[in-house]
Amino acid sequence: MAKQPHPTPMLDELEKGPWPSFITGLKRLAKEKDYVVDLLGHLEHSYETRKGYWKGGTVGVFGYGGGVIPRFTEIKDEKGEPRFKDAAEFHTLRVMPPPGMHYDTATLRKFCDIWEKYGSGLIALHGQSGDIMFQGCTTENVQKAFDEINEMGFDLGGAGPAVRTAMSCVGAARCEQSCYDEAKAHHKIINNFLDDIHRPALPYKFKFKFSGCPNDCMNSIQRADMAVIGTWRDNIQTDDELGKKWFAKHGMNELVNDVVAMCPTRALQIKDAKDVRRDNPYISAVALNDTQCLEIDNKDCVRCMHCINVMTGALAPGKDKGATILVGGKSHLKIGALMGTVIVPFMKLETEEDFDKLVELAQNIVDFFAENALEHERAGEMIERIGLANFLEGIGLDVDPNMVNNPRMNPYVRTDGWDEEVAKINAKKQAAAA
Amino acid sequence: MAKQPHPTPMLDELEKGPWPSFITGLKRLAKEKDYVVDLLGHLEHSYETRKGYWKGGTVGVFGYGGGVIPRFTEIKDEKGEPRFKDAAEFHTLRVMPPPGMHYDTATLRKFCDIWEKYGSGLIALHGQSGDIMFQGCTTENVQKAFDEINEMGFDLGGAGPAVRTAMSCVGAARCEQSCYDEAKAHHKIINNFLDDIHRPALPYKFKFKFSGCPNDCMNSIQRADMAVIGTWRDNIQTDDELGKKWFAKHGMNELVNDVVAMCPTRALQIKDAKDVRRDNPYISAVALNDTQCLEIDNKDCVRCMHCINVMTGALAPGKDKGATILVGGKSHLKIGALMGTVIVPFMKLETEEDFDKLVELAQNIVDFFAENALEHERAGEMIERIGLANFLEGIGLDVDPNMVNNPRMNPYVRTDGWDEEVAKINAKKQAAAA
Amino acid sequence: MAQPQMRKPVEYFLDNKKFLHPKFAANYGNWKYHDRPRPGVLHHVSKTGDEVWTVRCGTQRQMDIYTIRTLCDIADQYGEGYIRFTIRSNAEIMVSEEKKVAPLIEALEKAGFPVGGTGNSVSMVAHTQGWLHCDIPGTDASGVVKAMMDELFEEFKNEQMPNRVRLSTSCCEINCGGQADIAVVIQHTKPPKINHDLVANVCERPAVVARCPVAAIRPALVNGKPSLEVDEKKCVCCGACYPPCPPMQINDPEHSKIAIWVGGKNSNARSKPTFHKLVAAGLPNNPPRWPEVNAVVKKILMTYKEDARPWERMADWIERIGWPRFFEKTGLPFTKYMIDDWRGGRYNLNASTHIRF
Amino acid sequence: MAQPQMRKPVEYFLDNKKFLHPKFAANYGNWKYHDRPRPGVLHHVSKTGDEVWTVRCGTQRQMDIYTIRTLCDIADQYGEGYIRFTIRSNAEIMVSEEKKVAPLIEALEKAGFPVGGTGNSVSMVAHTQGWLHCDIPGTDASGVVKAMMDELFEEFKNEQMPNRVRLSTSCCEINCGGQADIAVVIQHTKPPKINHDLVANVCERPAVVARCPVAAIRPALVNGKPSLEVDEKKCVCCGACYPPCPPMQINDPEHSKIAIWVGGKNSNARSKPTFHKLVAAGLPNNPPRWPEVNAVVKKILMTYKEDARPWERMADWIERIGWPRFFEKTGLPFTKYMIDDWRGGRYNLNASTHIRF
Ligand code: SRM
Ligand code: SRM
Ligand code: SRM
Ligand code: SRM
Ligand code: SF4
Ligand code: SF4
Ligand code: SF4
Ligand code: SF4
Ligand code: SF4
Ligand code: SF4
Ligand code: SF4
Ligand code: SF4
Repeated sequence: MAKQPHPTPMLDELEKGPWPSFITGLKRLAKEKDYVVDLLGHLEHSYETRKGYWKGGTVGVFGYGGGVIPRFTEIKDEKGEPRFKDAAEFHTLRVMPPPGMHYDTATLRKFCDIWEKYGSGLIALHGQSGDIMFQGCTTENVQKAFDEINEMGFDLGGAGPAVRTAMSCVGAARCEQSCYDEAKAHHKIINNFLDDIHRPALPYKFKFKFSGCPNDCMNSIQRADMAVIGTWRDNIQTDDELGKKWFAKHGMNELVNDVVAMCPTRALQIKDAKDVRRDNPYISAVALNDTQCLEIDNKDCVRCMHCINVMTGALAPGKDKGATILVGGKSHLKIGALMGTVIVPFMKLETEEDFDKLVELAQNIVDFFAENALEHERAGEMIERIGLANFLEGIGLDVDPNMVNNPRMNPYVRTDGWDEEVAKINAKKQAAAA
Repeated sequence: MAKQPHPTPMLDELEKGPWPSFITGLKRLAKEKDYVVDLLGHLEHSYETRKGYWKGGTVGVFGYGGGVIPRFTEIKDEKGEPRFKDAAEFHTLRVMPPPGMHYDTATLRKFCDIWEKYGSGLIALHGQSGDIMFQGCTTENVQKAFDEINEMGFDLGGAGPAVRTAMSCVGAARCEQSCYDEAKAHHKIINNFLDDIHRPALPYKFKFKFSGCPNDCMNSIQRADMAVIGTWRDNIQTDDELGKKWFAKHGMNELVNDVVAMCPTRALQIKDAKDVRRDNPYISAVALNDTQCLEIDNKDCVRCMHCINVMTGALAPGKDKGATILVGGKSHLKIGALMGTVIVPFMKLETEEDFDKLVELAQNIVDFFAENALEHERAGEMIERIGLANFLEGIGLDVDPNMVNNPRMNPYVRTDGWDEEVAKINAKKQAAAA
Repeated sequence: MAQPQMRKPVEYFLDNKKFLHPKFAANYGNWKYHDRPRPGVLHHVSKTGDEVWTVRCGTQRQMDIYTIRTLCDIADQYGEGYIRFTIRSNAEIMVSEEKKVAPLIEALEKAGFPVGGTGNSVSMVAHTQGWLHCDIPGTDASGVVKAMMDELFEEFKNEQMPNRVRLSTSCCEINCGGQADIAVVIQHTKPPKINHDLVANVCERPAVVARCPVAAIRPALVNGKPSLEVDEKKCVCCGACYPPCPPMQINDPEHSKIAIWVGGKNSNARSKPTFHKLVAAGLPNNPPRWPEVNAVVKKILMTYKEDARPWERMADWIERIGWPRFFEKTGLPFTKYMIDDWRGGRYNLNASTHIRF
Repeated sequence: MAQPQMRKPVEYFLDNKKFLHPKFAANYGNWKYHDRPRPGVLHHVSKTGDEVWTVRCGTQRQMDIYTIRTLCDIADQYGEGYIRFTIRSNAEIMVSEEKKVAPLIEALEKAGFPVGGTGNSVSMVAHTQGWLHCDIPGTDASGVVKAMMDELFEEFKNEQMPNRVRLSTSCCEINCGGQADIAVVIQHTKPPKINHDLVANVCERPAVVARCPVAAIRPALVNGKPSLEVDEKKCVCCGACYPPCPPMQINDPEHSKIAIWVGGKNSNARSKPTFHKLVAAGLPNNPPRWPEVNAVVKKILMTYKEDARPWERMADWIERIGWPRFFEKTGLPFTKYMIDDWRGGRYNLNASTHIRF
């Protein structure tokens, strides 16, 4: 039994209503832990005064430079003593989850046991970067907790100017849209960067995210310095049986309004079966009934996923799968939020060598970032500063019109290397053709 | 008879081919004028050396500070004497044409006579800003030529940091798409700014252009500091007879592919006559035959003109006509080319008072520009620097969501005036409703 | 800190193989299609004919160990011992027989875990640390979210929206919560108040000066001590100076307001990804239940629900009807603050006569 | 200059009423529709039933008075005494009876004025001063255009393009010729060579420094005299410093090259207006007939002619097929110079996975 709870009239309001209440959870913990009794008092004080009262500091585990977010209370009495002294320290351990955030119950129970012993008992599943956040730990217990978690096979994630914890979608494990093995890419890349994760020494943070298809369930385009998003190069696959099933259920109006009319590039047309351009290698078609088909001009398709999403199974990504790589996504400090932009339109991700190439590319990018970014400058900001063409040159990638919405609209560029450039491009083309 | 021509082997090449040749024209002139003999020599020298050889200077007419573009040769011999001495001066008079560039032949003939007497005999109809360019005049003759042109009722246009010559489309004079009297607006505005045209004292040039509809045949959006582009607020007008005629000639495929599918906002649908939503006040429809109609949802229509262009007469701009005002179009110095952006989504242009309001708005804008722009800064650059909201406030216009593609995507704005702003907006709404 | 007897960490990022539900492992990369037999349930079919049902339920993200253990108990008793979490902190429990679905749902709901969040529902709000843990928060994201999800409970449990709805909530302008169909974010409205006594000791002044996006900060001597000065005319109250220099206090119980943003979209489906846009600001930061914020969020959601066509995300819908009509239909005022004047702001102005009247 | 005896100008901008063809005046603002009986002829019908035929013909823009008088003769003899000019320097002669059209056309063509330029043809190229008159030209726009129109003659006289085609040509990067479906513009490739002897006398140095878009110019003492210095690493060779400071010689017979831009569009039809984009550079400035430039322009035009759908302007067509295919089909190389790195350049990058393979 823990000590007497502080009155928390405001927080109590958050126990009302049907959605699971984190306050109710904290109160459950407070029954056993003075730590959480004071945490609730601390939080109630924030609610009353509408301000936060934690400050940072330096806390870590042996051998690592990051992975722990230290928090010390700023609610002090006249003598400068913490008013909620049992919650005077409230550090968080960021622990990397398995790719796709899969668990067996044994593992989760073990986490609970460790955190019951050393921490507040509060675990966030997960933080916005994907970490398991073990929240609320004293300086003293941080190392102990970590040691036990690490013994389980788990490791700390990133914090500060480091490579950060990555995220990958459920993907191949359960999703028919998956275009590459997200977990494998995630696993290989993170293992390659463990040193950069644990010993922050980059100009600023660097995040990887892995989505199996352009639906981008990991929001990687906007939140990852390097996003790996699955896609395909050949024709959309079709299944006539599922096509007919879909059509029987949904009918022509839904097909026209929800599918055909919503394709961003008008790649879809409804055709009589006999009119489908079977001789054109870029055409695929799925049967709707015995006489009608939905025809796809795959040269016009931009792999947006929409038609596949609506008619899952009847339509599916092609067979020649891989990923598009985008670089530079981030939040808005200090030039405005950035989306990642395409630096590799397509890369195969099948063989072990393919994945090694992905790791190599990532390493090149992080190396270039480490050398060229200013302090507290994200990869996207660096690229904005130096220009995408220079970045590509720096990491040894060829330019490609798929990297742009459109070519430049202003003449502010010095083109005296034009002939040389063109000669290089032609030489490469010839070499490729030979 | 003029003096012996210089050899012009390169220019001679431009006499070949079917398109009218300006070289042939110059040679015709050279038969009579030493001036043009030397001009041809001068130009041939440019062709040979691939360089221009004119420099500016100061030449003008009595009472005005601009309107003449002075040119002095830089092709000199060892003694510093002009090598083509009869063409040592080659000034241009910029003369404003009537709105819409209409002429009777008597006027054109009179121009020719004057220019035969005082100038080279070369007249450009017209310059890119719309001026009649009387090209090639000695310093001595500039005033004389101007006096005679001015006696005809014509006046010099702008040059330098001044209000410039404006342009208006053929519009109401011949075009069924015209949504306001372009010539009248053009006429009134220019007469209001004659002083600013003739005595350059602005931070930089300021151009007006007038297009009768969103087809913008004057390219005003991109080339005018203030563009007045016709539009309408109510429903697209329809004419069943012409609709049926169009359909009979073009058929369903063309209707679907060239009209319906090309509407940018999917405002068009083909409907059975009985299914047209006649009770909806924002719907208009044109008959295609006795049973089918093309239905327009005018709430979705963005007045792009496309369907009206294709089915001219069958479809036409609405009756509640007026203009959209955009500010800031210009070429790319020094921040990259700018399109004008909407500052008045709609303004009625019917009564004399309506036109006076347009002039007043223009005056406000030019005044604000004169006071706030930096030297050699165009209106568009000034707005980019100070922000559109501040510009609108400066000239006393209300903000409107039609002015943006979308609201801001970044939080870099200080919003402490929020409540006041909202109160103002609500007060105005109430006042308008009352 | 480093003591010789301390344990050396095992640096290794683990694989997920042993945590995969056996059906996931067996059909890895071999799925054919899925459907949703009811809200909260996904039914995936593999190319071999294998099937798996996933039941999704909401959680409070920041869970106490009792809650987690309850989830584990349910997963063991009614499921098959595996749990995964989604990017939105929903828990997913998988079963390989259809008949296990209903009892599993019942057990979850009885234990207080609402089943839903799939397909065209409103899923759990992605959110951030708030007063519970962050060093710079203006509000308590978890509290805002709890209050909001209470109101949107039925929308989580049902699939009645035109398309999926992604919400986020962030406790400062940094926006760790991310882009969303509707995002609730703190927006400070006054420049930081500087505690000059502390600057000299706590702040690396050149670093702070460099952080300001509008170069509003300059080093200054205040009362003879090295401190900082803010050009309040320039300052956009973003709070970027606060993390590197805590004496630059940006948080204010009164002036740290809440803003609402709409139309963020990360997926590439149909339209390209796009950022969310400002549609309301100046909302009071009103704990414990933030009713003003909830009212605006609900108004927007319900307008979308009524007006959008199937499969239109918030951004697609507004793109179709136009911003003027968005403001008309939601009754929100369009203010000058929404006109972008940041770098590249001109790309957000209407450089055309495309206008809906 | 102002001498007392000089004539005071009459400052007045004249109306167009008296210059209007009588049918224009009578039906002002009252037109109903038009059609094109053949290329080069517009037939407008007013709401009263009045009709007018307009015959359009090409000119060389910079016309000698004999050419203008010939036009007037034709307008008087075969037309009705009125001529108007289009924004593209085409002449238009109006008649109020259909039977006058054919003789008028015959007379024009006989006199060397090609009839055409209407509807989905290639109209006359909007162009600029060039060596004939400007003080800063890199080429002779009129010469380039003459050579180009010779090659496109049949495209002017016929209406065989998917939609109207607007070309422009500009003799320096300032681009007085404007945005166009295809624009031919000088692109300098070396920084200005400074004639230091002249700077002190001719240039207002602070003004020149201020003009440079990349702040590459700084004041400097050269040989003890005040002059200027260019940071050649920064300089983008735009030539903006040349007009205010002629000693900063940017024009070079060898290094002032020609670039080709496509997809500019001013009209609001279908898509919003958009700027033209760089698709080829480094073309030699090769008078008197610029064959290399013409080859590229024709290649683009013919690809468009073959591939675009009816009513697609150049920009609409490329938007549909995508830039990768534009480069593929035209055989033009996509180079790093086309990747925008100017302010706001990121808006031109592909921030999505929308890719055509
Ligand atoms: C804990 C977490 C929010 C949460 O409750 O989930 C969080 C919390 C903080 N973020 Fe974050 N960010 C968290 C995910 C994100 C994300 C989302 C993501 O990673 O996908 C973003 C947007 C993507 C991005 O990286 O840009 C994000 C963008 C930021 C930024 C803005 C960076 C920028 O370039 O604009 C900062 C500020 C900074 O780095 O200086 C920041 C800074 C912070 C700091 C360190 C505040 C600070 O500077 O003192 C916060 C520490 C809070 C704490 O007490 O734990 N956080 N932050 C998330 C990390 C949990 C985890 O490890 O799983
Ligand atoms: C003559 C003309 C080209 C032609 O052959 O038709 C022309 C010629 C010159 N233009 Fe232009 N511009 C001409 C129409 C334009 C247009 C088109 C328009 O007005 O619609 C533009 C684009 C729209 C705009 O205003 O931005 C244009 C954008 C410029 C610029 C770039 C301005 C900018 O802000 O980016 C300059 C440079 C400057 O002003 O410093 C310029 C400067 C010049 C100067 C004065 C060069 C200079 O700085 O010394 C040229 C004088 C040439 C001469 O010898 O006559 N000219 N100039 C056009 C004017 C004829 C007329 O009065 O009818
Ligand atoms: C489980 C999860 C991935 C994970 O590894 O955690 C997931 C799983 C699926 N997503 Fe997702 N998405 C998940 C987060 C996302 C996100 C990110 C987010 O929520 O922040 C996005 C991007 C949202 C955005 O644009 O900002 C996302 C955009 C999509 C889309 C595209 C939607 C659209 O039209 O824009 C689809 C396609 C669809 O809806 O059919 C999709 C489809 C799917 C499918 C149907 C894929 C499949 O065939 O299995 C999965 C079941 C979805 C369902 O809820 O009905 N998923 N999906 C995530 C569940 C989050 C949750 O608990 O609510
Ligand atoms: C005469 C002229 C106006 C003037 O006052 O001088 C004019 C006249 C007409 N234009 Fe235009 N346009 C004229 C320059 C323009 C320009 C500007 C330019 O050429 O630089 C544009 C903008 C081009 C751009 O986007 O950059 C222009 C964009 C249009 C459009 C929209 C085309 C599109 O689909 O994008 C239409 C609609 C159409 O084609 O039916 C149009 C339609 C018309 C119509 C059909 C209007 C009518 O009903 O009478 C006129 C006959 C056109 C024809 O040639 O068949 N006019 N028109 C100009 C003739 C120029 C020439 O000699 O070739
Ligand atoms: S990103 Fe694609 S592959 Fe991954 S879970 Fe989402 S829909 Fe499936
Ligand atoms: S995936 Fe391709 S065909 Fe399907 S809707 Fe998207 S762009 Fe169109
Ligand atoms: S801008 Fe419109 S009104 Fe003017 S001529 Fe062109 S089509 Fe006619
Ligand atoms: S004018 Fe209106 S209805 Fe017609 S195509 Fe344009 S947007 Fe569609
Ligand atoms: S949004 Fe701001 S206050 Fe909230 S967790 Fe992120 S950094 Fe902290
Ligand atoms: S709040 Fe933002 S804008 Fe203001 S001083 Fe701090 S960093 Fe600069
Ligand atoms: S484009 Fe350049 S060189 Fe040509 S007229 Fe205009 S300013 Fe002179
Ligand atoms: S050419 Fe352009 S970039 Fe180079 S110095 Fe001159 S103004 Fe600056």
